[in-house]
Amino acid sequence: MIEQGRIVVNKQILPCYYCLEIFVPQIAASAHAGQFIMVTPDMGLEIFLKRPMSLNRIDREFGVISIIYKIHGKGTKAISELGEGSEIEILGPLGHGWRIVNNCRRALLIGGGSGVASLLPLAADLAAINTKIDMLIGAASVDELFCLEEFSALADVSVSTDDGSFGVHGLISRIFPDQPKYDAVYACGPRGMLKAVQQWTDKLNLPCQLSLEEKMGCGLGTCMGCVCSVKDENGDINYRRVCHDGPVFNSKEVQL
Amino acid sequence: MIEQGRIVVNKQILPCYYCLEIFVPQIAASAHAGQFIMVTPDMGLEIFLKRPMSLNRIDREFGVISIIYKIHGKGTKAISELGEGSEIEILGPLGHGWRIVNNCRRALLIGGGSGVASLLPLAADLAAINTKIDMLIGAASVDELFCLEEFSALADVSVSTDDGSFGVHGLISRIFPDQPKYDAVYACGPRGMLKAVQQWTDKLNLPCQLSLEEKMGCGLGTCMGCVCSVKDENGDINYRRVCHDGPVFNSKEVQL
Amino acid sequence: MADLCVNIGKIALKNPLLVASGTFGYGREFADIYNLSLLGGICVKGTTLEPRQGNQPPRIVETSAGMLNSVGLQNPGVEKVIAEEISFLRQFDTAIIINIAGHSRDDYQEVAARLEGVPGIAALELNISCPNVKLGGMAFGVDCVAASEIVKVVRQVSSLPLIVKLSPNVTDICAIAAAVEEAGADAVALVNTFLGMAIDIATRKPMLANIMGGLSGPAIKPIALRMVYQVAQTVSIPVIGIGGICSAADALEFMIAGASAFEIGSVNFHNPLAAPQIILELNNWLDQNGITKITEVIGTLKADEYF
Amino acid sequence: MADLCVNIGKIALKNPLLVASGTFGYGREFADIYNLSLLGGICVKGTTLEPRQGNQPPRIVETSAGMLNSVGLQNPGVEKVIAEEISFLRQFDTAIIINIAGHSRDDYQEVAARLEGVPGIAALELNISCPNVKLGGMAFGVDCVAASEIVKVVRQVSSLPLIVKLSPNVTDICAIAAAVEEAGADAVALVNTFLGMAIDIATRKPMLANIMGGLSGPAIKPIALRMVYQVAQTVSIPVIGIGGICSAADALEFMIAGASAFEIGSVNFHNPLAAPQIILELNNWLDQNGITKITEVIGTLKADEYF
Ligand SMILES: Cc1cc2nc3c(=O)[nH]c(=O)nc-3n(C[C@H](O)[C@H](O)[C@H](O)COP(=O)(O)OP(=O)(O)OC[C@H]3O[C@@H](n4cnc5c(N)ncnc54)[C@H](O)[C@@H]3O)c2cc1C
Ligand SMILES: Cc1cc2nc3c(=O)[nH]c(=O)nc-3n(C[C@H](O)[C@H](O)[C@H](O)COP(=O)(O)OP(=O)(O)OC[C@H]3O[C@@H](n4cnc5c(N)ncnc54)[C@H](O)[C@@H]3O)c2cc1C
Ligand SMILES: Cc1cc2nc3c(=O)[nH]c(=O)nc-3n(C[C@H](O)[C@H](O)[C@H](O)COP(=O)(O)O)c2cc1C
Ligand SMILES: Cc1cc2nc3c(=O)[nH]c(=O)nc-3n(C[C@H](O)[C@H](O)[C@H](O)COP(=O)(O)O)c2cc1C
Ligand code: FES
Ligand code: FES
Repeated sequence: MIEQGRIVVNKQILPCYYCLEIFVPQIAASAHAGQFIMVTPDMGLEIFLKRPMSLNRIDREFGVISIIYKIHGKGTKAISELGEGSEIEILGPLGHGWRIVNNCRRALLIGGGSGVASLLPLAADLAAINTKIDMLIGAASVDELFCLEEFSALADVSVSTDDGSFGVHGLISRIFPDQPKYDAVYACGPRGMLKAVQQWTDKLNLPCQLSLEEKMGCGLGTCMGCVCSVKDENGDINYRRVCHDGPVFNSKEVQL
Repeated sequence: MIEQGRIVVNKQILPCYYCLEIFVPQIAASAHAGQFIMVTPDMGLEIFLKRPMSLNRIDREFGVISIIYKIHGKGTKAISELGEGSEIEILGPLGHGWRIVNNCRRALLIGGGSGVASLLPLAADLAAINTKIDMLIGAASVDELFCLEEFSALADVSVSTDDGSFGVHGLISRIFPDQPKYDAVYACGPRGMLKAVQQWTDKLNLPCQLSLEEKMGCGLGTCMGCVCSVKDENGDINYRRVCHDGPVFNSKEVQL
Repeated sequence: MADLCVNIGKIALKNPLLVASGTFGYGREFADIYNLSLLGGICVKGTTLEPRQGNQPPRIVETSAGMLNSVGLQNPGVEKVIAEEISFLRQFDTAIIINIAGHSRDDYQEVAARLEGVPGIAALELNISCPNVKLGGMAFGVDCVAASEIVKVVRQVSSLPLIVKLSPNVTDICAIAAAVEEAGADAVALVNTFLGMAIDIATRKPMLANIMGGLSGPAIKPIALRMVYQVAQTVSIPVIGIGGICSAADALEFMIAGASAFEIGSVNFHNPLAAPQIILELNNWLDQNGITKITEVIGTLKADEYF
Repeated sequence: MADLCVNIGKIALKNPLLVASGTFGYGREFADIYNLSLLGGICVKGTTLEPRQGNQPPRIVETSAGMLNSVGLQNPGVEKVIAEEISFLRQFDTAIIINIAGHSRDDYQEVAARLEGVPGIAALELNISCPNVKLGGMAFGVDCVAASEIVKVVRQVSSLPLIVKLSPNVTDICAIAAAVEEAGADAVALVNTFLGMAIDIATRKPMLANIMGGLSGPAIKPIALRMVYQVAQTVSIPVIGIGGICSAADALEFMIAGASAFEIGSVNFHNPLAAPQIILELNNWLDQNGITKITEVIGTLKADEYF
């Protein structure tokens, strides 16, 4: 759906990260953890495609959603300049989000970089059904760690940073748990991290869901622009749309 | 010259007109009446060409220039949204402005629409040498009349409006004076008005200068985009650049 | 309310707005956003004989006022399109145009043959911009003979109006248009995308896995409009204008240049409500200008009388 | 400080940035803004045998991320260019490239003959996109035979390096590039503008008095880059990339695709300081990436190894 929203908050929260909160009651009412929205910074036709952004907070009561974003190029730069109080058109909620598995007693959430954002509403949903949550967060440095408090209230959090400025020094794979007994593993982050998670969960035969990113044209499922390779029931590999069939895929099926 | 300026004022002064004041001390120091600047609303590459705007006020003391502009399309729309205090790149002063003829005792200034803007610094210059100024202003309606007070302090002003909402009802040619004894006539406005002025001054053999508008690429004289037809000394008609050889031309020479 | 009806030969459209192939899928996703019966017509995603996987991702890059795509005709194949998609689209009161593609003459003919007699199809749109395998990968659409042969073989098996969609990557688009008219096309649609590319300077890799892709969007509008103007003066069959249309004003430029209808493509991504908005704006513009029928606008460029 | 020197065959440039013909006049106006000796080179306005009035105004329209122009080669003629302009430009330490144009083979040859021996010229750039009067207005640049004949007749009278500037309005730009290489060109420069148009819907008149004009600016960059990539793989003479370059990143795309140098055109209007800024940015990029010579970047596209 397309909803004309109002920007409630648009502020820098860390040297590289911004938080955008938007009043879009209809989208908030129907959104689920792991879904995303398409955001248009209004710069005329120069920024021609909308930018996909994961939902970081879904506040159905107040009709507000939020995203956490990094300035990457001109689109996110323009989004960062949108004024609080101004109007913004939001397309969403889009895609198929995280699936809560039946009887989920223990879950492991693994987030890298901006991928951490989409795990927060999942953690909230899991906590609401009393799942015990372990959470691994990987970041380039302490300056790129966000939502730590929020996660800590819901999960047992471990952190790694590439530069050692917080938590364990090194890649997130260094903090993969030794005795992993989980009903579900959920991961979102850079492709390299997703590959490591996929290998690790494959080896241990842990059920795992991965949230992918791909360049998008429409975000709706019409343009066939955003595909990834997915193995179907017969073992055939087909291109599936990240925006429509994902962004969350079963780790056993998706080819990274 | 290119100067990084600061916006001092950017406000709506009439339903259709805005005033933009910019602190650009170097440009202000060297600008003359009848010259123009090129303004870039910073919208990335979507608004690709700079917009030409006549100088309406040149305040050398405070280093400020101003323009008065109408929202016409997306460029002027974007200019109207520039915030006070923000930076803006200005290219100027450009072109050859009004020429003050020797011993100018009586002058007639004729302005139509936004063309009125560029006559204000001319009136100031003429008043400074004690020229007696008559001024004719034509506008679509009273809602499009600006600088009336400023002109009235320097000149004897008559007004016509297309809809009769102020002054004489009808085209500005209806208020062309009957007994015209002028050392110089200066006119700026829509092409139709300039044609009427040209015919009238030709018939009466009054020396007249016309300020022209044309679509511009560079504003500098390099692209050959903005030409008009001008008759040279030998009677040959050549294309001359409005931005570089004009915008002010001798009415005897320019072909409208 | 102005009269927005136009005819593309035998095809009567309730308004001149068609959504362009490849930017609207088979309509399902947009049907959730607005009523598809608002549209003049829908050109479905390029459909081939067999299902097609398309190209390796990434397939999309944004460019200045435009985008590149190298989707490569991913589609479920004509049989599935007939069974699942056309039956879905039939419920809407709009012209359903099936865009077809192939790597050989026989491919086109066979797809058209399968579609013959399927209820609810208003026309076929022949996308002749695909690489011609027999001709060494050169597209059919850049060669007059190859282009007209496609039209002829399809004509043999199809009773539907044939719209030939032209590639702009040619020296002389009028020659191709004239050739397909001669071969029996009922209309031409132009333009398809311009072959382009983009490079990631950090990795020195192409931004598209396929290296090159098709450029669309407002960036190409001036070239597309020029081609439509030239072709409209060359052929006597109706011309459908395509390329960078984002507003009613853009659409009117194409109609004034000679297009009887127009397609909107990439703008559906920029603004998913573009189609209903443009139809509304068109109607308002006609009303404001006292024009009762949109057909009065077609081909009215005052090219001679400049001043 | 990285080494920005590049060679276009025999022409040594202090850096790969040239300003494109028609967007820089004869340098006088920009000389008031920055020191022209900063530039790798200057391609002057298209120069013809006789003075040329050019086309009727309006000649300029802005389009999405670009512009159309129909200046039509207004210039004072080769003799005045020699007497007044080249003598002015000689004072700067930069390569002066004279862009020449004509309506017939003889025109080109005669202009080149007049320029032979004039001191201070680094090369001739043959603009073969002009309408060929004998060929019925079709540009020389769209026909291999006509294009190579121009090169041959100019070669007969000129000892200067010859850069042939190619038109993008063709089906197969590689064929034209190969033909002019074969005919003796020392380098090719591409692309010139794309033929386009725009219409004022209020008056139903073309926005350009000439109806059609040339599209330039960032809008065309993806197509230009694709053509440069294709041509660089086809010919063995140096390729100069042109089309929508607005930043060092854009320029690097062209160099990675295979261009030895590049020209910036319309961006000189968008940002008159573009040239010195891009040179500075190029240097910074090379330094930041630990590349000591810009020549190491040329033609390094990793086209095969996608993932
Ligand atoms: C499902 C999904 C969810 C995402 N959620 C977040 C989030 O919560 N926070 C966040 O900071 N970022 C997120 N991203 C990445 C974000 O979309 C890109 O950083 C953003 O589009 C970059 O735009 P730009 O104009 O700043 O960069 P540019 O590089 O100028 O963008 C150019 C083009 O590339 C596309 N693009 C660039 N990077 C990516 C990318 N990583 N994924 C997809 N398209 C890309 C842009 O959308 C645009 O079309 C998500 C991406 C996807 C696909
Ligand atoms: C020397 C000169 C002085 C001017 N002074 C003033 C002034 O003081 N106040 C004022 O309101 N306007 C003035 N104009 C007109 C002003 O430049 C245009 O209204 C403005 O460029 C429109 O831009 P836009 O993006 O809003 O409109 P659009 O129609 O979107 O512009 C599209 C293109 O057309 C050009 N264009 C449109 N109208 C004109 C025009 N009348 N003249 C030249 N180019 C045009 C634009 O620059 C742009 O390149 C002047 C024009 C010239 C040539
Ligand atoms: C993602 C995408 C996929 C496309 N797929 C097809 C296709 O399958 N068949 C076809 O004829 N044209 C296809 N096109 C071309 C469009 O139908 C249209 O001709 C082109 O995009 C120009 O119009 P626009 O500038 O309005 O987008 C595709 C375009 C895009 C952007
Ligand atoms: C106003 C204008 C005038 C031009 N005149 C010439 C010319 O005289 N000779 C020529 O070879 N190219 C001419 N060109 C083409 C440019 O040199 C360049 O090839 C083209 O603009 C594409 O580059 P760009 O996108 O960087 O502008 C002209 C371009 C513009 C915009
Ligand atoms: S972005 Fe268009 S199908 Fe996914
Ligand atoms: S606008 Fe370029 S020469 Fe006048």
